[in-house]
Amino acid sequence: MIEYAIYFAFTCFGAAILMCLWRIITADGVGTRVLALDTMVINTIALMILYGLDQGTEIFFEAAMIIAMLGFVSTVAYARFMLRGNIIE
Amino acid sequence: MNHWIVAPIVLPAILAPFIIMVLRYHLDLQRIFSVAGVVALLGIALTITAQASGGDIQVYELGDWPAPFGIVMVLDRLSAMMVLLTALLALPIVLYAIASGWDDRGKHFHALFHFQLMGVCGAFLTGDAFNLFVFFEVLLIASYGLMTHGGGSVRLKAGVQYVAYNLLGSTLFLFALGTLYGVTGTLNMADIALRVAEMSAEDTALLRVGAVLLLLVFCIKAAVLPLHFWLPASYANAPLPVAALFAIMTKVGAYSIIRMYTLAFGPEVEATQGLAGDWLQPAALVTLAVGAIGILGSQHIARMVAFCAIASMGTLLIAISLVTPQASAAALYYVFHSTLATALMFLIADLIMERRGGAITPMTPMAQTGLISGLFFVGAIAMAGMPPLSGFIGKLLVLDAARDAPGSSSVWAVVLIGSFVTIVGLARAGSLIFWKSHDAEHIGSQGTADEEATPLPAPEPQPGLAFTSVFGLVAGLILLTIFAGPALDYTSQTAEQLFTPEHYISAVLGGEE
Amino acid sequence: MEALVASAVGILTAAGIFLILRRRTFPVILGLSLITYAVNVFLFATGRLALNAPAVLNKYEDVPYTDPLPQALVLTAIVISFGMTAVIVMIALSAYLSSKDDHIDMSPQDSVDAPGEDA
Amino acid sequence: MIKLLRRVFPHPHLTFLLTVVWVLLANNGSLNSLVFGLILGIIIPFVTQPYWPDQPKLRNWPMIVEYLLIVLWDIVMANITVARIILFKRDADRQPNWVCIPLELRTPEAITVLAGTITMTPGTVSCDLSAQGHNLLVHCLDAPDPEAVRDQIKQRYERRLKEIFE
Amino acid sequence: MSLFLIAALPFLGAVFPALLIRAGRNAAASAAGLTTFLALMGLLIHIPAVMRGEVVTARFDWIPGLGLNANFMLDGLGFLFALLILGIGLLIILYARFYLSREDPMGQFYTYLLLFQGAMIGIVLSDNILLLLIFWELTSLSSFLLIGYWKHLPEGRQGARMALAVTGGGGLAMIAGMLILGNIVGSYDLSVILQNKELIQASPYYLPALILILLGCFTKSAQFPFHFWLPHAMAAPTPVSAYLHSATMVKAGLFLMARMWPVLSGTDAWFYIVATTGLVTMLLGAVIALFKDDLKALLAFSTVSHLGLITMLLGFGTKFAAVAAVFHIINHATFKAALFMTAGIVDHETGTRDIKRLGGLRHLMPITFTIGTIAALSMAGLPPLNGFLSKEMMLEETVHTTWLHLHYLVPGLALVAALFSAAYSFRFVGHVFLGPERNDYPAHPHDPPIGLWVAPAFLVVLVILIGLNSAAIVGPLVAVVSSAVIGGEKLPYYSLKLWHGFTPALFMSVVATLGGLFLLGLHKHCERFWNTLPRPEAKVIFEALINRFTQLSRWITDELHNGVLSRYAIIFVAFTVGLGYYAYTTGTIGVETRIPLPAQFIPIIGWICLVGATLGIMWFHRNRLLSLVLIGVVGLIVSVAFNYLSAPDLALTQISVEVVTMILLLLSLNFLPTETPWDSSAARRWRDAAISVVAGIGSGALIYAIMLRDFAFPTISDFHLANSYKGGGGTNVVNVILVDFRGFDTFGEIIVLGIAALIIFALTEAVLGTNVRGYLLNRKPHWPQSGDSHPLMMVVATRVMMPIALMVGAYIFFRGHNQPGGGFIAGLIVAIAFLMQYMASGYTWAIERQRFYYHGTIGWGVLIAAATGLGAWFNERPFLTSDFGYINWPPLEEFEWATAMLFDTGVFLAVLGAVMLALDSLSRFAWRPGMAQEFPMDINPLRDDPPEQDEEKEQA
Amino acid sequence: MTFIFELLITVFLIVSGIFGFVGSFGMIKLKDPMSRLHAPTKATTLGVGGVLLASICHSVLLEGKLSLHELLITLFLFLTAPITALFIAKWHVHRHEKPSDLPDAGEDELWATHAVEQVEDVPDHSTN
Ligand code: NA
Ligand code: NA
Repeated sequence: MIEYAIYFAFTCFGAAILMCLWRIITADGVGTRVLALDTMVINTIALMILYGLDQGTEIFFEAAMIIAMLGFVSTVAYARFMLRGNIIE
Repeated sequence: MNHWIVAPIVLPAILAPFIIMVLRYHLDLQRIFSVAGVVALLGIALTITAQASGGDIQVYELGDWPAPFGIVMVLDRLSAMMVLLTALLALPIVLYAIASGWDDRGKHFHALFHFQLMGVCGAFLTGDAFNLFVFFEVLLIASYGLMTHGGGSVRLKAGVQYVAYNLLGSTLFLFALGTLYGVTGTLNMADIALRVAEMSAEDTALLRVGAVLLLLVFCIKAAVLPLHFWLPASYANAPLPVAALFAIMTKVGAYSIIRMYTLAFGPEVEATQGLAGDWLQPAALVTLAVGAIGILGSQHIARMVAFCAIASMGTLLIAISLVTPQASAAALYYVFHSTLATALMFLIADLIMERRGGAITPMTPMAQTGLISGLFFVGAIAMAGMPPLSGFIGKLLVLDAARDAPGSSSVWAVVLIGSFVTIVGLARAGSLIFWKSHDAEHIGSQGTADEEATPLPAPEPQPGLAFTSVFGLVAGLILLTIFAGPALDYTSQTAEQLFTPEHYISAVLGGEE
Repeated sequence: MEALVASAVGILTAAGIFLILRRRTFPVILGLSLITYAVNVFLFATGRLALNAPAVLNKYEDVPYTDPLPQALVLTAIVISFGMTAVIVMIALSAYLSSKDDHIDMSPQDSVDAPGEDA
Repeated sequence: MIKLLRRVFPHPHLTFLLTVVWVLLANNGSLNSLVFGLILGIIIPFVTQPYWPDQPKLRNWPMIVEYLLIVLWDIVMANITVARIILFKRDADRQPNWVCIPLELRTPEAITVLAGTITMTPGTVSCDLSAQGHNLLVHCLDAPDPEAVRDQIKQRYERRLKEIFE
Repeated sequence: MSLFLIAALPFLGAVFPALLIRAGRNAAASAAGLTTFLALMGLLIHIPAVMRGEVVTARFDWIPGLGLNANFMLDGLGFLFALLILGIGLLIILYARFYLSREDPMGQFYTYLLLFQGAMIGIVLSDNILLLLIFWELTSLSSFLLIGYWKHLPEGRQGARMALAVTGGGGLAMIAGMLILGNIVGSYDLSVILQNKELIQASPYYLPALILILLGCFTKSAQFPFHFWLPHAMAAPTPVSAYLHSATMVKAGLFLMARMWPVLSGTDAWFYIVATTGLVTMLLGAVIALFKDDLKALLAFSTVSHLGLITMLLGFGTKFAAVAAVFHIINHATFKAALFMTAGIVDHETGTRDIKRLGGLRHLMPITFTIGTIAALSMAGLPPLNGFLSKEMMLEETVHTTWLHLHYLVPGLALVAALFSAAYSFRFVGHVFLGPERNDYPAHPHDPPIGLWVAPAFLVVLVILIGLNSAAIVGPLVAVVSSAVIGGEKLPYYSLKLWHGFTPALFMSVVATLGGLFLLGLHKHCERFWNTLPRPEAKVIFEALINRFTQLSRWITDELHNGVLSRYAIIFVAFTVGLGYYAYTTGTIGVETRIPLPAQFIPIIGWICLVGATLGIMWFHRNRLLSLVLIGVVGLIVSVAFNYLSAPDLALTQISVEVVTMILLLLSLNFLPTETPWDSSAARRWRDAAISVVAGIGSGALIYAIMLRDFAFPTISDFHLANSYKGGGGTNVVNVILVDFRGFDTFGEIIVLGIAALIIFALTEAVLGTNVRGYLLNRKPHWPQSGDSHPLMMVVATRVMMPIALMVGAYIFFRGHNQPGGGFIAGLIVAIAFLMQYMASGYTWAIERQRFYYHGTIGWGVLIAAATGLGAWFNERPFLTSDFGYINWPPLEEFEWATAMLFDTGVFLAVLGAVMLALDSLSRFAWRPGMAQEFPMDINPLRDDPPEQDEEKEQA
Repeated sequence: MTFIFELLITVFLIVSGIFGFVGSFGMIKLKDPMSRLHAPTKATTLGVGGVLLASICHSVLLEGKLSLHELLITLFLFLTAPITALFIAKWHVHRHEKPSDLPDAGEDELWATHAVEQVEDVPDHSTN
């Protein structure tokens, strides 16, 4: 039962990621692109956890955590660039 | 175990950070320590050369892990002599950089200088292919810093090209290493040699690709046509003392070619048949030709010297491409000459540029014009391979070694015509820079000889030391000429050692060959 | 799986080289980082691919391990190329600020002591 | 005694939090990880403390718990609402809207928590502060009645936060 | 005196003039003279031995490996030439002392002269052809300096370069010839080579060797068609012309032909090449000489002509001809040197060398007139002067020579040449000294001080004495020399008497003399006719050639290295792919031994994202920010892929590096244009795309082929897996490899990182030191900036996150040895944690709270790593040997310590310092005075208007 | 008993999957940038939260070992999502909204993003 649920979740998040990619490429403004990238990162984290759950392995945890932390940093950096041009001031 | 073997790497690796941390704000102390470091390196180099000249090959297993599983440094005649050459080159250059005040035109010159030395020595000593890559990167990134030392728009632009091109090269290096590892399952050079020799004839394609890619990487470093394009602009626009130091960098490429193609991919190994032989020699010939033409066609002295470097690499690689003990002996002798001569020319070019700019056109005479023109004449003789300096002997050795080789006639033709064009080019440059300037002067102030002329003042803080270091290089060339006999003996023995790779392999891997 | 990885390497290489062939510094730098990805994956893949076999020794049960060596090499490579990228970014930026021009090409006549040189 | 404790734990909350974080990271409650987490929990605040001057004193712990539970519940609800809007509501029928929320909160930490809460809860995103930080600009995904939204936020969250922080 | 010393003396002596010139011109001159004199004495000591026909030798093994040995030998031939070189050298030194003017740097002159002298001595004494080559090229170089001595004269510079090009080039040809010769014989020693006539002439390489060697000789001796450089070398000061271009250097070619005569001559090839060249040169030189108005030009071409004469004689290949050649060498040296000096005197005194402006000097300069006339008549070949004797012998020999069965060709042409040479000799006398005295000389001429005329006078005396009684004076010498030339064989019959009876030669001499006089009478008409002839000016042609070639090579060089990086890169890629393909196809590919893994759902998603993003970058690369975002996607996917493929360490590293790189790029993009303009044509882009695709296919195919095959041999990483725990004390094999098995790589790697940071710092300093600083302060942002640059909420969030981030860093670090992680990743995470503070609370505010200094951190990192390595030395282990163990402190469970952790600490510090220093430096570009902010948040209600109750609290 | 647990986990997974999908779908579907912002910040976050919860439950309830470290990831996401949203919103306000379009900012007159002295002759945002 859990297998199927996991596969369902796979599909959902996979589709989500593809939609994010689509948004990144086709968005009209860079803000939306950054938003899409951020969302993609979060979806990826979900996928990694799911896969770890599916395979019963722990090796995805650290990566997921680091990605969660750093994804934020890069998003902020992009945003600061768009707002101020200068990300460290 | 013999710790001397890693000393050439560890010394700069400790000295440079020390300079950065402790001496950051004290240029004088930096200079003292830097020179002391180079002298110490020279001492170490002499020691290990003495140890290696016995002919037995010593291995240093880093981390106490046996080859091929760990990284080993290998000390044989070749690596020893290359380290010695590096140290010999470094001393006059660091002195010149200090005397000319170049080291004060930007930050961290001495630290970068020693990191560069570390990279070069490491590349010469290591017995591990991937470690060779690492040391290539060390010496490269240090060279990036030195090349852009002091900034300036043109220099930086040249720097961008230089870095970009070499990053491509490093990438190729990784592709090559990946392929070799993916096939042989090892990274230790001796082990690679062993496994390549045992490679089954049914499965050679991937190995060959790896081998040829590796060769290409080394050819980039050695500035072999058509992979030499990184050189002219970067050498011509680098601080010229740095360019003088870079004379050893191209030799790292040449060294690696000799090393890998005598050790692992030798002509008798059928798995890698005809990878180097088929095209390396023609490429080397073209390199020499393009270099010579460049010398004649340059309008700027630094650029001209850069092409001198290319031309001499051409000659060197011709000798290497013959892949015979005699030719390799010639090549190794020529390595010494070409390194010192190229460095000498760069320093002279700096003396000139600092005084009157580098354009090869008449201008008002400069300070110490007589002395500098004399030095230029000597340097030009060395560069063009005219007697009596070592260049001529080196050229004779190469021609003599090519005598019975296939395509010897083309080699002779290119080498001789190449030197002819070089002579014409250098004579032209010299007479424009030094003689025609007097013409301009005569037109200006009626017939005053150069004693009474009022030349531009000498720019260096200590011209004395600057000239001393230049004379040091000249002396090196003269000694190389006078003691050509012993030198040739050493290189011949080195060549023999290279062409009996069994010793190397057994020394590295223990008796398992 | 192998096909995916190989094709990815190919595409990254192609894109990287294409960008390296542009005439401004920034795209060239992008191209270099792309080709760096390509070569890292390439080097990694020379250890052959394996799923759920990290080279972390398991004291309790006997499990398969992937080839750790290429991973170590790639790690080194990543770090080095990071340093290199940082440097070329810096040099490119300095070059642009010094000449207000981010063309990567030069002319053969360019020389450090040419008139108008600010060094 | 208290002095000594203060000396050892200058930042008790942080030390506790970090120890917990370490145990979570190590993912085992062994004595080793506890001790180690504690050590780090004591050291790290010394490094980070200069970056967090005048930390607010938290009072009223029950209120904190209550607040957390409410927020969690709202988040779930929020998502369901938003999901319905996104999936089934046509853009035409939707009335996105700006709302200005006058703030009584002064503490930056408090304002941050409020803004965060707003963003995570029903169809609202906190977008900006006013030039001196007395008002919060909120965007509503579908708000026919802005006032209602504002009052709900002030009642449901700001009141509690004021008790917690000020 | 040892031959070494004789050869060395001039070189040693060359030092003194340059040094002594401060002490005055006489000092310099006498130093030079003394040296030469000593050498000369040293030579004369050997007279007895030489006259006994012995060969004096001196041998030293210099480069045995090459066969290049410092072997010298002195036989008759060598002796004669050494005598000429040193003897005439001495006279020239004396002459030059008075000839050179105040402005001329005399020290240089004598130095160059002695260098040249040494080189010449070296040539004639060498017993090793490689050694000979060295001296040979040295003469070219030193003569280059001498000819260009008057730097300010364009003719001087051009003449010098031309001479160097021609003679030096010939020398290069000769190198090849000599190498072949040595190869045939198996030795480079002359004495050996000279024993192997049959061997050499039988060899198939004889002809190429001969031609190449002769090229050297002909260029040096100005034989047709290489004669053109000599007249232009006359731009040199007259002493130089007299020395190099009459007495010595131009004779070097003759010397070598004479030297090689025993082994090279006697073949048809030799005869037709050498004799014909000589004949043509002799004739041509003589004819041209007659119509030169410049005294020195006249003498120059007459020299060409006489060199041709001697060459021809050597070319005949008969012993008698050889004797005649030797004899004429001696005679020519005497009268020609005298003539040059005379010309010099005339020039010096009258201020012109133009014959048209001279004449009637016989009363004004009687001494000069006498000297000049005697020498000239000897040149004309009139008895009883020495020129007559050797010319007689020459004519005599031509009579017996047939050229392609033509009996009269050689003597006929020889006669014509002799006739012309008589004519120009008479002209030298007639048009300079005889005729009416003029009043328009540029200067007021009179006889020079004795110093100037004693040298030529001495030579003229020789001319007469040799003429009157040659047998007594030079007979023995000629004998010895000739026997040396013909290889020690028995000499032919010859006599050096004036009168041989009515021989054909005598008639020819008479005809020549009378014809010469007659021709001089018609000189005006002939000249008119001559000037109407089209004459190719060799110099012009040569200069044009050189310039054309220089232009060409400039074009080639600049076209090839046109500074366009993309071109370089395309060549690079194409060449690499091509050779790779070649290497692949020339090998054989083995069978696939591995089954591919199934491609699951998630990887396919990832692949689509990767490909999409990559193509997106290619397509949108002109939008720089967008391409950065897309690169972010690529990085994300790659790192997740690493994780998926069992490489967690890589995943962690990749993603952290990714973020830092992205921040670096954003920092720099703030100053760069955000758009890349179109600047390559569509065609170009398609070409680039094509090449890129090919390369992509190449790399992809290569890795695919590798992945589907097993290692050909067991991989060494099995050892790492086996020994990671028991040998390295860690279960994360990757990390153990990094810090232990291959710790040296990592050591180099952190150094690379450190250097990178240093470079960035140094460049920042350099660039901000220039006018760029001003530009940065005045530059406008890319677009309008928003307010509130440090939003309150961001600040608070980062404050909460920072300790946690540090905790994570610590966690990643400490587990690294046994679990994915390690010093490098930890370093990046910690750096990013601090970076968050920079971005949130502002650079200046954050930097004030910084507790560590980046340079120091880097330095400590490297030093700690190195120290860990060195520590091993103290317990007798190699660099970087690690150690580990377990600690058991109840109630704690036992835990591990490992020196590798210390090493990893070094890595951690180096990475942290490097990243921070890099980012810090880049941020300084944007820094401007106004930016220093005292508060972390732009908006903080608590600060701006604190709520009342707080104030109450404070009061309470 | 396990069945209940599995059911619970399954539900978590399915719900989170739906939310994850919705989050990104909203970004595609919704037209105006501000509304787009709502979808990912919430839906996606909860989606991941669900997955993490599922994972925790899985290890705790089924494997019977206490593994809560997924909480850390959740913590990060909940801490960062609002900030991300804030910045995107600020960007939008900065780029697309004039002060007049926004509700009155009370005594402070301006919203922080607009509160900046305008620099002259700065090129407008290039369209990226
Ligand atoms: Na590493
Ligand atoms: Na690591």
